[in-house]
Amino acid sequence: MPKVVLFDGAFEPYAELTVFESELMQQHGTGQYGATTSFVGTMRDFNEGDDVSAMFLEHYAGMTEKALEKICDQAMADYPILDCLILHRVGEIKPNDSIVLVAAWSAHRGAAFDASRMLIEKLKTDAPFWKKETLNDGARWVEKNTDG
Amino acid sequence: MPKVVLFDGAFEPYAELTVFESELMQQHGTGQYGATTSFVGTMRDFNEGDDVSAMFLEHYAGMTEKALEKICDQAMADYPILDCLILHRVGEIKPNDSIVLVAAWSAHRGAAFDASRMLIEKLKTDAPFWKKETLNDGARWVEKNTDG
Amino acid sequence: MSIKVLFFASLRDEMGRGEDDVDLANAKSVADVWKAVADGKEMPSNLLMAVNQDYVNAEAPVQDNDEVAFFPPVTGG
Amino acid sequence: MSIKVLFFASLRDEMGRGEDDVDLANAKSVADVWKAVADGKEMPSNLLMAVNQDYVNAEAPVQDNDEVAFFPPVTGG
Repeated sequence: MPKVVLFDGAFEPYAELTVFESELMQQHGTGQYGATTSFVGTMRDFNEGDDVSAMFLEHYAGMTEKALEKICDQAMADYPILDCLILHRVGEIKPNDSIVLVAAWSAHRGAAFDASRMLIEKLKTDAPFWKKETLNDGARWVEKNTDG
Repeated sequence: MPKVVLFDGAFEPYAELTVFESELMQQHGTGQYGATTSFVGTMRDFNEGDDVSAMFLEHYAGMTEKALEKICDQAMADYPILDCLILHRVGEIKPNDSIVLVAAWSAHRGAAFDASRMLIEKLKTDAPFWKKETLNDGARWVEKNTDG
Repeated sequence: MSIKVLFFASLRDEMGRGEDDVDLANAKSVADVWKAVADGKEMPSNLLMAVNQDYVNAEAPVQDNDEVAFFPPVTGG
Repeated sequence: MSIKVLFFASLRDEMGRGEDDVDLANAKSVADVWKAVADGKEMPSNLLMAVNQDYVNAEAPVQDNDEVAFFPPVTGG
């Protein structure tokens, strides 16, 4: 079953993946998937030519979770995947912190790649999150995401 | 710097990713990548309609490592990525064991996705590994990989 | 008709508030709600809107007790 | 001319051996090496070949002390 979690503090994407996989195994038994693709977005310390020392990730509590669940449901409907996972950070974050993890499990690699790509692209256009960057001389809202 | 490792025994892909990322950070400093994409291939317990209870992964010691290093070099040349990683199991393996991990780190997600897709596709056509499956009634060499 | 209005991110900064509970007699659509709360500001062409936490467009109808949210393009991930 | 020949996977099973050290006087190419060791078997159309651990085609030249490997399509990953 798809899982969506918002973290108001640091999370370890690969530890979380490991935990989710053991849940998957309890649910479906061993040997049910052959391909897992994951994407992790990490905070850089530069953007559009400026140093960024910190970031605040605002979200719309309630709608954000709902939007992420819809994205998972769509991935499950559109691709032959066994399951998928979306984790996202909110609140105050620092360079090198993980911002987002998306992952998909499937029998074959094509579906796993396509589904996790779709999860992150759809998250970037649909999920109500907004980044505010702290620069040396103030703060600015990020106006739009870079293209995938 | 790209890393290639063959494991003659079980390996934990996400633990290895975490270790490689701390090496990356020591090498490049924090905040240098924004996107990590990884693919993990896991042994299923079914293939082409048959139950598969175990598998042997043969390789060409020396050439296999060389082929994987070439694939990494090509990924570094063809995509704007910071680094990449290929781990592969050899020898006797069991369902649910990890067979392969490929991963790529980049400033942006497009390059990370494209590079890790390329790494696994190229590995599937170029790297000298051969799978022999143990079935209920004997063993068989896998004749070709499924399409990506 | 009682409507809860929410603004997020840069739009909240511009509007000077994140939340507004308004009582609108004649609002039929999300666009009417915007007019009532936006202090004469034109609707930005890239504005996103949601009613009860589902995306809608400006023509979407509103009802008593709806939660109507306005926000700029999202930048998560 | 001394050549180390390697067979892998199903081809090793077919050839009945994984390794062969051969002394070939007149072998010029990988195809000549195949002829000398394959007991009359035609080269399979999907056969892969390597000289000193680099992929080559059947026309590639061979030299004294080369390692020449023959194997079926690879199935890793």
